Amino acid sequence: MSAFFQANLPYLLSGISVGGQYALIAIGYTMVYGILRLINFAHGDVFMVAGLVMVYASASMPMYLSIPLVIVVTVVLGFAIERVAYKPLRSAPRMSVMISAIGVSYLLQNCALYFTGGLPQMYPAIPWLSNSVNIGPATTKIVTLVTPVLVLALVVILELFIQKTKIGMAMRAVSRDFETSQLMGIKINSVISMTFVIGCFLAAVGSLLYFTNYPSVIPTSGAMPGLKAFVAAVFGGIGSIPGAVIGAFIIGICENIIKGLGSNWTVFSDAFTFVLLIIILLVKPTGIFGEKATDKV
Amino acid sequence: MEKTLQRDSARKIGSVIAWCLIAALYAFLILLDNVLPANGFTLMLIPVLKKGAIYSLICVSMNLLNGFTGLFSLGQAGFLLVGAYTYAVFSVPAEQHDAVYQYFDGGAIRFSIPETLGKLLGENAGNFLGAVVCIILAGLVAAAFAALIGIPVLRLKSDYLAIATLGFAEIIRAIFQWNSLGPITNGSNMLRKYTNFSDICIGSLKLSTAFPFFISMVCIGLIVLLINSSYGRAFKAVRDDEVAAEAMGISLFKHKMLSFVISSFFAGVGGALLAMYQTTVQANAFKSAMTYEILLIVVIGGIGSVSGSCIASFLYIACNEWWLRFLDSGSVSLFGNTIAVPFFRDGFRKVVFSVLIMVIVLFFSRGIMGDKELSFAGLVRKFQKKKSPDGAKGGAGK
Amino acid sequence: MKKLFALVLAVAMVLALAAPAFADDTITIGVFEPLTGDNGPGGKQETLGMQYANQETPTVEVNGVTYNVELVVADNESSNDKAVSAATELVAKGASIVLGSYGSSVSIAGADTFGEAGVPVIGVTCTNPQVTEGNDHYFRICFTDPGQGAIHAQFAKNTLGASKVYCLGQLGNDYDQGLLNYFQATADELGLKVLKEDFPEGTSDFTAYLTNAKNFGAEVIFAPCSIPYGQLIIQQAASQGMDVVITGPDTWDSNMIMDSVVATGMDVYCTTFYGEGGAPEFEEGFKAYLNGDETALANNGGNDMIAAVSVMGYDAYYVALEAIKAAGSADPAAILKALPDVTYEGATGGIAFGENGDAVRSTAFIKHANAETGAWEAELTDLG
Amino acid sequence: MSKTDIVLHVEHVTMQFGGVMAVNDLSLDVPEGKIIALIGPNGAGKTTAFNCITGVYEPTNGLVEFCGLPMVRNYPHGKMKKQYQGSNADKYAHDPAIAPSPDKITELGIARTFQNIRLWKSMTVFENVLTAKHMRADQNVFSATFRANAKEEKRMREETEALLAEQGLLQYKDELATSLPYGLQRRLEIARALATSPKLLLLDEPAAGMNPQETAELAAFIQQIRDEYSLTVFLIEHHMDLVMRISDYIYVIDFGSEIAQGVPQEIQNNQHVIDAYLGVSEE
Repeated sequence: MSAFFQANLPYLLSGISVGGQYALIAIGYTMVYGILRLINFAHGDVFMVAGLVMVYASASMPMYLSIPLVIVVTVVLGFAIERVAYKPLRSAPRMSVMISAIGVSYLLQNCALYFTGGLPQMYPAIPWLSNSVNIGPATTKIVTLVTPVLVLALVVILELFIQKTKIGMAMRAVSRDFETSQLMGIKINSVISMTFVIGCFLAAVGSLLYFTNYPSVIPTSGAMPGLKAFVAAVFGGIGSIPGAVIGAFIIGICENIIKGLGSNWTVFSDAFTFVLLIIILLVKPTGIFGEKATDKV
Repeated sequence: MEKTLQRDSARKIGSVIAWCLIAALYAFLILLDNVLPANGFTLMLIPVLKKGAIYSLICVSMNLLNGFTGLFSLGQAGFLLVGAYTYAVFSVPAEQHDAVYQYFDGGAIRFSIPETLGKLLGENAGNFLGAVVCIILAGLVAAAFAALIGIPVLRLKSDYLAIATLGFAEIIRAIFQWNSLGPITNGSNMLRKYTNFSDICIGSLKLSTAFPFFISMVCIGLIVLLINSSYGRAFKAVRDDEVAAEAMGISLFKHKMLSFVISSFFAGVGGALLAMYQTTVQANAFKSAMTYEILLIVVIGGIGSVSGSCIASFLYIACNEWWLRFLDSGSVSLFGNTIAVPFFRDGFRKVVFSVLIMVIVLFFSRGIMGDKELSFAGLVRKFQKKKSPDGAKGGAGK
Repeated sequence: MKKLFALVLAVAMVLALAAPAFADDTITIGVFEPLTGDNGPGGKQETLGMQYANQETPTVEVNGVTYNVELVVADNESSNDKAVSAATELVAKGASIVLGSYGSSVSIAGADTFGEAGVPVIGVTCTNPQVTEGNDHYFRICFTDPGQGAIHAQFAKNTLGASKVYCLGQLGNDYDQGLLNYFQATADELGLKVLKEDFPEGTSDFTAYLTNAKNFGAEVIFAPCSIPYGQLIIQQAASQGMDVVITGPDTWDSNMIMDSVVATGMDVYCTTFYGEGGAPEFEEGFKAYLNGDETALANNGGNDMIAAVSVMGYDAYYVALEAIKAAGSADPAAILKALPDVTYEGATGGIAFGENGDAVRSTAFIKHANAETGAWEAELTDLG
Repeated sequence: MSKTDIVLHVEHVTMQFGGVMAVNDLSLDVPEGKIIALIGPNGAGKTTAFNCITGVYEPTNGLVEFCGLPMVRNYPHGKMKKQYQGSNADKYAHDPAIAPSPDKITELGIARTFQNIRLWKSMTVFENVLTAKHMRADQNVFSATFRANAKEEKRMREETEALLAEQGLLQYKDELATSLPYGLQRRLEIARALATSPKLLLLDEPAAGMNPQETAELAAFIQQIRDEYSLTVFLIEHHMDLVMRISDYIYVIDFGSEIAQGVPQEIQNNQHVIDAYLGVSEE
């Protein structure tokens, strides 16, 4: 038993850590989807940009300045994307908005490519978070342990925010019925902007944790975590914040267990994520916590 | 009465013009391959035309699914991959197997369809027919994959369908890269040395550019015939209103499946052509980014417009691989003078290109053609109207 | 709005068509390299070597006439489907001979286009045997994967004294998979125990793989993957507190890998085409070039450490000049004919073409990354 | 009424959504050639009942027979078994459930219209009707693509033309369906339903949003098509006027349950119905 534990604890640990990072991105996806019914494909790239901003910021200023700067820049970026690329298409068909999102994603990646020249950028070591620590047989960075705790804390705060505050209530109303909320005098645009601001704030925090663990930023760094996080959001029932978090942890852990299964399986660690997703969708077409959508006839 | 007469004449003139243009196009393509001098312009024109023709087919096949049936599928890259691999696996010549499948002892499939046919019919005919047979086979295998995938995923709606098909494309890619299937797929390594466009000729007449046009045109023609048939109308009914379509006796599952399988068939054909164009195939290239690229072309052309997809394909490929390349070079040479431009360096082309795409998506969200089609009969009618003001009054209704 | 858009497009077209207008006294050498995409960093460094060489020797004398040599770069985007048009662009711009590409698969993908046009190509660092095999017009000045894989296995067994090696490569990348394959072949002969695993593209979390390595009891990790993955593997092995030696392929000979080593103190080796200090004159000149050109410095990753691929690019340029001189003309066909007999004593050693157009090379270097000094230390290994 | 004359027979149909009984133990008969109405206040469950009959929803419990043959049948099972609050739960549990999709039901000969008009918006008037004939055409995807069905296609087009002429829509045939005025869209929707060659026509609030004159015209129109196409009509309606004028028999439901049935005069004077429509005073 202890040998088994010894051999497998690292997989579990890294699964939880990865899951936590996916969760922070997945919340952004799920909130935007809940309100706009839009898969914000650019979200993963916003995450990557946050990483790059940190690289450039930390080169010229101390850590206690660059971290807040990263968060501010990311939030402003998210806000700007919404205003420029999504707002004008509010009444357009859903596919147009989604394509606009793909376009933004393409643009962010290409801009990153242009500015970095495609060279991998070394992410700075954040003091304390980057230190190594021993847990039983496994050695890992402190950030691995901090991530799940931070995620849970943020989710609780977010849930309180959504349940208790006025703007949170407005968000819930908008996600329930877009048109009616508008008629009821809710300022749709500010609610949507708020959603993007929160989503991007979490993406910025996520990028701090993620890149501390995997300190190499390339223009496509955001693509895979973004896709996984999106899968996690769908898995948990898109639109549901607890769903996204649980989905992210399940996917993170499963993926790492697969990698530990033996060399013939590692090939399918990504594919397995999708297999899991498809199975869930077939059994429960709106994800674990998703509300059943009824088509009014 | 006069109105109908005029419309008939317009249609006749239009179709005559269309056929003449097609004949002229093929004449030009054959000249391009055989006679025209190879200078900077024609050399670049050839690959752009080939790839444009192939992408036209791929985009039209995606449009059939996303534009005409309203199924938001993002699995196109997966079906392209299946088609490209099927084509390549069955057309690598026997003697090249040891070289191509260098890590898998020459692979499991040790014959090539073009070669086998070549022994019976002579090399040129064998290459031509063999390529066609392999292309059809590629389509069929892709369609078979689609039929299997369609059974579970077509029950899903909109975004969920999109993400499930995207997932399946990734799964297909992982399977094709799997080392255990290496004797067939060559694992992570590329397939090469199979029959490609430059092997297609009649006697000494090279058809390397005309061939992809021919196949694409036939396939797009078939898709257009389908769209304008009773089934095409049923697809549009499903797109416009699923509930109403079902209530009018149109089986959703059957028609979605048909559209999915047919679209995948043509995507498979497109994949095979792409394999011929690239002269090498590697699963690595068929990522979701490829699907997004195709989707963007479809949107730029206009969702629900076949001619729009074709025009957009040629424009997109030409811009991406030819006209905008100078943006990367660090300088512009204008009338013999080379001017260094500060922003022009590697990657600038892609930035400009993505900004262009955003402009199109935001300001011309209906694309080049909207859901209209380019029709010569329509152009002729417009011309007739301009010529006779009476006609303009009479022909108000389209 | 629409009209404006059309106008912009039209202007772009005119500019593009006006571009290829070179005078008669110029010989064009094509550079077929990835400047963007996964292999962008390496492609850029390789191109830098050629650009430096071109700056150093911008002319060539053929039959008593001095010609200017112009480098034309086409970006193949590390992507096989863009390789065809990039290759065609070089042909269309009248390249007499082409250098490149970093990354074997794009080289193979572009090979047929050059072959049809009859333009000879010198592969600089593409190590896959398939690049030159069956391609009479493709030559190369570097060693090949079978040799490299074997060196690594021998190095692990004989020099590092390992008995168990964990191999990790990217799924779907033929470069990684090829090297692993040759490594395994030699390892089997030597009696090394090997565990081989693949990671999917876009992986950033390698802890599970490293745990597998740990559970396997690996003493050496051989990871023939690209630089970003290499960085992640080194850093995560360090943060897991692993006590292993990590060995990498020729791609790892880069300051970016060195940065990670310095940051973590891991024990890292890689193969390379060039031993440090092998050509002091070149090194001095190249460093001066890098420091004098902001763009070049940025393309090199922000510092003036010399990558082996740059030296190879530098040598390739001179081999091309030798070939042009030997051919006595800028005609691709003549150059192709003259190429097999060209020999050149370059910064990376003597270059001559043997069977298949591959370089005859008897030595390869294995470098050790010194975490304290931040410098590479070269060891010479017999390719035997 | 003898059993064979009954086109549509609904028996103990219950539709429960979670804890809400949308339709509760509804039983009714629609005899051949008659016009039968189902009325009730807003939210009474009329459209849900329609949806249960046409296969959009699978009823929680009950049986629907079409021309004497069972068409839809279900009993509370799975998660519903515990939650079910209705009656007759065991009555159908011995037979397997039947749940055909809407298109299968249309194929059997039941066509419907929708409360909120659902025309195919990108199609012309002509195409809307023509497409509804797709199901009955003798063709497959190959014969259709390669135009081997030219005869069939020609027949469909002629029939469509004839149908449009009969409905007075021929002059609009090339216009987009959604560009027609509201009343004509309703008429077109009925024409489209007729194109599927039904025996039974279900009309979901056909007079919604119409003024009295249009309503009167519609009444005549419904009777006319019933006679011309020898149809049976089953309709949901709000307009008492229309219902009283054309119905042969009326069922009234409220809160999912039947509260009255009878010929128009009986319903007009039924106290339950009046209460349901006007609200019962709290005395």
